[in-house]
Amino acid sequence: MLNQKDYTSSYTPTWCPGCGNFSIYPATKMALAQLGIEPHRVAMVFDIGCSSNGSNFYHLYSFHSIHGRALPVAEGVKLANHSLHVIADSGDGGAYGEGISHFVHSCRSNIDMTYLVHDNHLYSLTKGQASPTSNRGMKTKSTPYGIIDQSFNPLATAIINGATFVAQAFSADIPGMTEIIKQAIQHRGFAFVNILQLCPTFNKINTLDWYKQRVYKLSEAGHDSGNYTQAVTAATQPSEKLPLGILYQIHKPTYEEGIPSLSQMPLVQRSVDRIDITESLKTYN
Amino acid sequence: MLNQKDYTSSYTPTWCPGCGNFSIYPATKMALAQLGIEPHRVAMVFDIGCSSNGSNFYHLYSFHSIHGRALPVAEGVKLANHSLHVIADSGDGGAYGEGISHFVHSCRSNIDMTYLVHDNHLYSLTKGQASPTSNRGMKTKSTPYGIIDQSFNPLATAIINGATFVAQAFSADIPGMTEIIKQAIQHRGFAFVNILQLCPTFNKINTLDWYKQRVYKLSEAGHDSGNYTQAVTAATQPSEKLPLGILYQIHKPTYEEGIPSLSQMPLVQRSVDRIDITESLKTYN
Amino acid sequence: MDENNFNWKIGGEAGYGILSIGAMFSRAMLRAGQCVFDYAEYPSLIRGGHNTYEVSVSPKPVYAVRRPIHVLVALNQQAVDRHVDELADDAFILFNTDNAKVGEGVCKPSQTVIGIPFEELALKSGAERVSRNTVALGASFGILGAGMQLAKEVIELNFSLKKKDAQVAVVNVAAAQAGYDFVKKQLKKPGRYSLRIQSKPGRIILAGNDALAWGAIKAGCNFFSAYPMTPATSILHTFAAQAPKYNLVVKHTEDEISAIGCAIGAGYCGVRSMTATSGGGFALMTESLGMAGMVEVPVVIVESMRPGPSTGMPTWTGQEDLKFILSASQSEFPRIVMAPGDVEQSYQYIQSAFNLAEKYQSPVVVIMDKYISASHKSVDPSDLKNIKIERGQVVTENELADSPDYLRYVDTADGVSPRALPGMKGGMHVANSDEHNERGFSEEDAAERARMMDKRYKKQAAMAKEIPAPEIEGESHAELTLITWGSTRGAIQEAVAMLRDQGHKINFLQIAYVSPFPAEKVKDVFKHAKKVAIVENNKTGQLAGWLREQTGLSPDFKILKYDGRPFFAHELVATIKELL
Amino acid sequence: MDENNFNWKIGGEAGYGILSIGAMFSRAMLRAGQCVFDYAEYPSLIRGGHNTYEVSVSPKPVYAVRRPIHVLVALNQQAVDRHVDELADDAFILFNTDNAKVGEGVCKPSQTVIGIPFEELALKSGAERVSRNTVALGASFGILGAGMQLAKEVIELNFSLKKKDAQVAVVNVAAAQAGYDFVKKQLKKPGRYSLRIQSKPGRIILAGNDALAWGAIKAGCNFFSAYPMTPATSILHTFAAQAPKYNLVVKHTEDEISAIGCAIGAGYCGVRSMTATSGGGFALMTESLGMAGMVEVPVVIVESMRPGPSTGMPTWTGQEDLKFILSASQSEFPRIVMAPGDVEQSYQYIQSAFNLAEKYQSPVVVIMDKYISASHKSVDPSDLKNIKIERGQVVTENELADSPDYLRYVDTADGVSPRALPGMKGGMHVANSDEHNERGFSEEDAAERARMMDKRYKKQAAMAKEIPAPEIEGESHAELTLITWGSTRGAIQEAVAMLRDQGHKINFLQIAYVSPFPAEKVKDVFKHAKKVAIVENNKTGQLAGWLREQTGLSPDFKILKYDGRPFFAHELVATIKELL
Ligand SMILES: Cc1ncc(C[n+]2csc(CCOP(=O)(O)OP(=O)(O)O)c2C)c(N)n1
Ligand SMILES: Cc1ncc(C[n+]2csc(CCOP(=O)(O)OP(=O)(O)O)c2C)c(N)n1
Ligand code: SF4
Ligand code: SF4
Ligand SMILES: [Mg+2]
Ligand SMILES: [Mg+2]
Repeated sequence: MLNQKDYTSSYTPTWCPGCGNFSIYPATKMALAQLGIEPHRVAMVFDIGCSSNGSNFYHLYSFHSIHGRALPVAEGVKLANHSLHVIADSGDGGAYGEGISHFVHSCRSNIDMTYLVHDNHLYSLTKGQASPTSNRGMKTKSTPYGIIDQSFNPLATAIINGATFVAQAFSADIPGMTEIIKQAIQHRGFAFVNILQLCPTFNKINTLDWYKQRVYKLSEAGHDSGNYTQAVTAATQPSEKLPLGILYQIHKPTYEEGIPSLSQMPLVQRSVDRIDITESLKTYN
Repeated sequence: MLNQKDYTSSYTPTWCPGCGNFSIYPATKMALAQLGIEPHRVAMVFDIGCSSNGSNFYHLYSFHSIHGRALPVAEGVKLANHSLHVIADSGDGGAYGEGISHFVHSCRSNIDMTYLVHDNHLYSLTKGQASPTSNRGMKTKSTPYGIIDQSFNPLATAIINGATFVAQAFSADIPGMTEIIKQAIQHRGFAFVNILQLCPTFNKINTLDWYKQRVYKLSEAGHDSGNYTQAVTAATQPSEKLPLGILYQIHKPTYEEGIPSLSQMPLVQRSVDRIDITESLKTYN
Repeated sequence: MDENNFNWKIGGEAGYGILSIGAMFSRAMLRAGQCVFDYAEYPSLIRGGHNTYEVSVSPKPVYAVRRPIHVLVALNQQAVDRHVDELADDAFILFNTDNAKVGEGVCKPSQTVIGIPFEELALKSGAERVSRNTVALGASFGILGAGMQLAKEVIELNFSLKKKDAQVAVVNVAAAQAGYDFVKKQLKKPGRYSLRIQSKPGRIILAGNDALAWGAIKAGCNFFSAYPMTPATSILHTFAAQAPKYNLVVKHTEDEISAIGCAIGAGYCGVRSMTATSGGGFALMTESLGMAGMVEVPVVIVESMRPGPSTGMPTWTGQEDLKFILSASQSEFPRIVMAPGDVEQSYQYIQSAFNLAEKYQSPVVVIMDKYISASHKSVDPSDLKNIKIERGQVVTENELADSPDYLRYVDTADGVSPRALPGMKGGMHVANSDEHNERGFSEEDAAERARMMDKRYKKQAAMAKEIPAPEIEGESHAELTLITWGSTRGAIQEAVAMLRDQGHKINFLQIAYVSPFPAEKVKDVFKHAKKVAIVENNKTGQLAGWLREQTGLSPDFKILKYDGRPFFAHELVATIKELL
Repeated sequence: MDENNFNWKIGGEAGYGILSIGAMFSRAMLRAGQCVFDYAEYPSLIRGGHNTYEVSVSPKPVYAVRRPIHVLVALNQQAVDRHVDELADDAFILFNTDNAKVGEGVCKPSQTVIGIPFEELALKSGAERVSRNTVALGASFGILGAGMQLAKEVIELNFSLKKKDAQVAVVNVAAAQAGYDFVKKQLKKPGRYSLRIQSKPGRIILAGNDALAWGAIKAGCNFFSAYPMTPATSILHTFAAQAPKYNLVVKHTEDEISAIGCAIGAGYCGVRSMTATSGGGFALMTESLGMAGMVEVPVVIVESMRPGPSTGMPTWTGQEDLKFILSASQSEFPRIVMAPGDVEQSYQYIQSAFNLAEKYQSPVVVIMDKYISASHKSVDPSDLKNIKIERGQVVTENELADSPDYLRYVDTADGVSPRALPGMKGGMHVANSDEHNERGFSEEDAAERARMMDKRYKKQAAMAKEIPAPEIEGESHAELTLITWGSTRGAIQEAVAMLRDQGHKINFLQIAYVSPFPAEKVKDVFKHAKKVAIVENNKTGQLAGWLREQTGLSPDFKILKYDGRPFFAHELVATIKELL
């Protein structure tokens, strides 16, 4: 039986006391352990940010990439060796700011991977600037007079652009979060989990209390995650209502399944020796 | 009275015969003329692509920027001189591929400008590769065995992320398109028009006939563009139904209106001389 | 009589099918047993603007496009006006009487001017007006007096590749025949430039991008991610088309950042991966290039240059990105930069790029430009050298089981740390873009930091040892030594030969591996050279700058060109003669 | 007795408030009438890891952080262990008895070790455990024997700036007092390092980023768009905070590509615009940098460096991006690159950056690094030089009315073409990233292309003429001439002074305007120098490379450091003495 320790490196986590990452981290490890996925079968690609400092704390194939680019690297990993379980892991800044293009396009591709976004509504590693999901009006170091923009809607954007698993979790609810992450990992296709994450150090607005007044469980609200319209509706509510659970899940062929070259074996297993191009070259005559 | 010629440069358009750009171009000029906006009051920022070669054909403040980056440049223009009418103009590749991040974030900001996207479902200047809006299964030079990804949904993405004017036009319907562009220019806030554009040279799938079987006018379908749910529904139909007209329009403060420094005059009019920072420096004691 | 030795050119409006008919002519010449080099000019527009295609033909290898033009087909007035100065004194000019004229005194009396109603002939043959280009092909064959068989072959091949209806080929063959017959009738004396069909020696015709793509496939590169950008795009097309046959994964990504990110992800997993772009796209890749350097992931990046700055002249040629590539991305890390000089080198060096990338766990940038990427050259397949595949150091699961304390970034004598690939039991580690220790954990200690910088730079020393030094080519005891890089090689080869015929001894050094720089070899060349000139397709002399930085030496002359056109051999000859 | 002449350092865990208490100490010293230079080290983590803050204090200007440390406050065991080697023989060590100990023999008998229960004292004073840092501040004042008044002042100021409840300040003052009293009681003899409060000469204390931001505001820069990235972020914070007061538009964009795009759009409209980032963000800006070069738009880009490659060591310092910046973006275009060497220069040169950007319609890159960006230095406001604003050539609507055939890119003697700004009647044109003709239309003709390249490069010649040549500073007839750039200036100033005191004549050349390169001046310096050493905070000697490329010259020595730390003067002194 696998357990959390099997995924735990020797590097001591450096998050602040009370940081939501301290809950997402065990939840992710428990999900992997409960699914019986051995650490060396997992490639986890991180962004740059507080959350992504987690790259040091996991014991598995951990790739600490650059800000905003966890998804492209993860895609390359998946396509090169689709027998791996691939998890991309990012903060909201990396996911919806710097890297939003990859987010939208990964949804479209339905590539089989899990995308965990630690959404603390802030750029925390850089000490507290506005993120795309920060609420309108919020005062941050980069917006001391309040954010002008409407906040980005990751859930709805994912649903309407092809993600086949779209969920929201809350860092203060470890069991709920663990269950969602498990389902996301099990899902075949692009599984996106927006994790509402507490940042007690810099985010003094979206606190535990703030969330408690807003979150509700979809499972208790009779939500049908197979229903597109219900999913879009749940995702486009005003921010006084924050659904937790799986908003949307359908089954569609994955990106890898659309590539004939991957039908027999992972790309990395193909021999590079004795590739014969003679006949092809002859067509250039 | 202004007319098309006032916005026409001495450079002969180089689009292919039958190209939809040959319709979007006069429609845009007519819209400007009918609104009585003098050419020097218009800054139009282009991308790189067939459509954006139009930068040479307009007589106004034309900025031929780089691929995917029309919006950032246009935003800078608007914020520097918000007395100008600013139009950003891009192909679907530039708008939804290379530049999609700016698209989503400009919607959020509701900055007052018009965004015209020439959506020919293809990368045409580079001779025919898949674009984010190309239909699934389409065979292009970069996807000779068919596109795997679901196509990107620009209309819904704009609506759910804060654009206050979202419309779709069709290059083969010049009067309809002219009217929509006029309304887009008149709208205060981020006005986005996806223009379904014919590319007879490379796009042999999405032809005039193909579109004729799919387009319908929202105005004739009893659509209420002030209704968010109706708008989202219209935007998320299967691709057999292509709505034309204004999907969504609401009135919200613009980004510039949220900036106190712009309330009195355009930024460019502020004098840079005799700025006195003495008192501020003293606080560093 | 210049049998099988002539330069042909066709010019007309964009939309006239100049590029496709030019390629067909090239191919027909190849099939006639000749050597071929071609070069096309066209603006960054789909229609409008002026297009040309020229093909240099010879029984012996052609290394660059040659001038003057012996046979010009002018499908419109511009083609007459713009190219009349490029003609040989005894050239043939076939012009389009449907839309152009050749005024009096425009051509020399020694030149033969034939007016042809290209469009009328097309229509008469049952083809459409656009088949004027096929008429032109037939007319060209009429001049060359070699029968219509090969023209017919390439026309049929062309339409079958395009999956057109058989009838289309039939009417086009008829159109070509009409052109052929028309010229035959007009031609008073037999053409001075003629084609004699020789037995096919098995040559093929490849553009640099074709050769590079096939070299990569041959080398086992089965992952390719890219975003289209002229002049690199055709690599994407080739890979995409070959995907099922060669079990490739090809991804047209949403942007260049994703393209290189995917390639790095794949390279990290142990797959040979590549991306290709031009300068603007490369700019977007620079941040990730540094990630590959830091994380020590093998990846091959093709940068096919076009004139800039910025969007510049997308469909033209230049060698302006060298310095950018050499120092792209923040901070310092070793990288390999190579620039093939011709089709054969493109095929060969791309293979070595993969070996070097994997052996040194490093990004490798392969520099091309529009001229080498897009120009076709006939090659003998036996000149396409295959390089032994070397995959660098990768641990095995058994080794990992034996020594459980695996250190991904272990500090070794040559700086190379054996890789564990994702999926291997016992090889878990952090592949880290942060500065890290041997284990891969983020590390900020001063001594460890300096040690890891040193470890990475040890690889540079090792690379420098492995990379072959450039060799002097051409005459020994030369009056002048040219130093160059990339596609300029061809024009220099041609020029050196022309100057040899004129009694001048010139030799040259093509620096194919630009980084690490072969400083010792170059110093040695300077020591022995009478005079040195650097030849580059840019304004500021970028190789000259890099060379000076690396050696302190300056050439006696810089021969620079930055008008978007490649060097032509005859220009080089003229310039060099002024320097002698 | 070293009155008012000491180096103080505090160390502890991230989360202990080291950075905030260090800044308060700096400020208190400033208010005591002293000169100050400070320097903080902290990892790229919000918690965990080790943080330090050191402040060098003197009645005379301090140009860089000084060693050895005279007063060390060690809030945990690591702070003892790591910094004990940095201490003066007669140093004071205040360590935290709540979690650390100073073992026997760890300190020298000549050093004074005082154990303090920082946390206990905080709690006892009614504050929370986190106020251990305020206790430390009080304790430090106890050592310095200068009363508690200034400590109290800065504590109150700190909490009022943070808009904290008044009561918070009260308990913290009490905590500081407890620390003060505790030390006073322990101290057997009066401290060797003492502070005498002097009348305030009106000095202020600024980090390089502060000075740069205020210089920019003063110069009329009212548009700032950026994406946060250490160590450039505080410029964004300053601009954002000052927006309403100075009528600035400040946009935190979705990424760096948008940041520079916005700045270019604003610059095009005639607004003075700026963006700021570090190497990784700059990499993303490179494509747009070339656009600014081609379209000829003024824009100022601040690149504050940190050690790489890639993410590297985000909160540390280095000078590793010079070569990247010099040749960033495809192709070739003139650019101005400058690197201020201290706080005063940051304030001054940023102003000249705006003048140059507008006069030459060109991107200007201002290079900073973490050391200069984040270290605070006390300055005399009168040393903050204001530069006359020059806005470059802009046409007027009247002029446009008079000469209706406006040519945006008219080819002039110095390459500068007067701008028409959007909104001006009659000035419509294409601002074109394609190669273009004088009118701005896309152009691919060979001669026009070469002409426009030449036109742009004429601007480089003009820039080179305008840019001030660097000057030798320090002793004449020196035994050794140091050449450097950027923040290394400060350590060199200190080292030169120390060496002078030891009887050595050293001088130095700080190359502040790195591009266009002052080749003639540098050649001249080499000619007159006995020996030349280049001092740089990187591994490969980037300035040395650039200098050699530009002049062919190589220094006798390269003094390089690439461990993420700045040069310390005492290190430099030791290294230089080995070379003499
Ligand atoms: C290209 C680039 N730009 C900026 C940065 C600086 N940076 C590091 S983390 C970060 C944002 C962190 O926010 P988020 O992604 O939400 O992660 P969090 O720290 O909140 O977990 C930024 C802007 C960077 N590393 N690279
Ligand atoms: C950074 C960068 N990448 C790639 C290109 C090459 N490129 C030019 S236009 C274009 C796409 C054109 O497609 P679209 O935007 O849809 O415009 P269209 O030609 O269809 O009107 C591309 C990929 C470029 N100019 N810059
Ligand atoms: S700053 Fe916020 S997100 Fe970062 S570690 Fe601390 S609590 Fe967590
Ligand atoms: S290729 Fe297509 S989009 Fe481009 S000009 Fe021709 S028809 Fe228009
Ligand atoms: Mg965050
Ligand atoms: Mg398109």
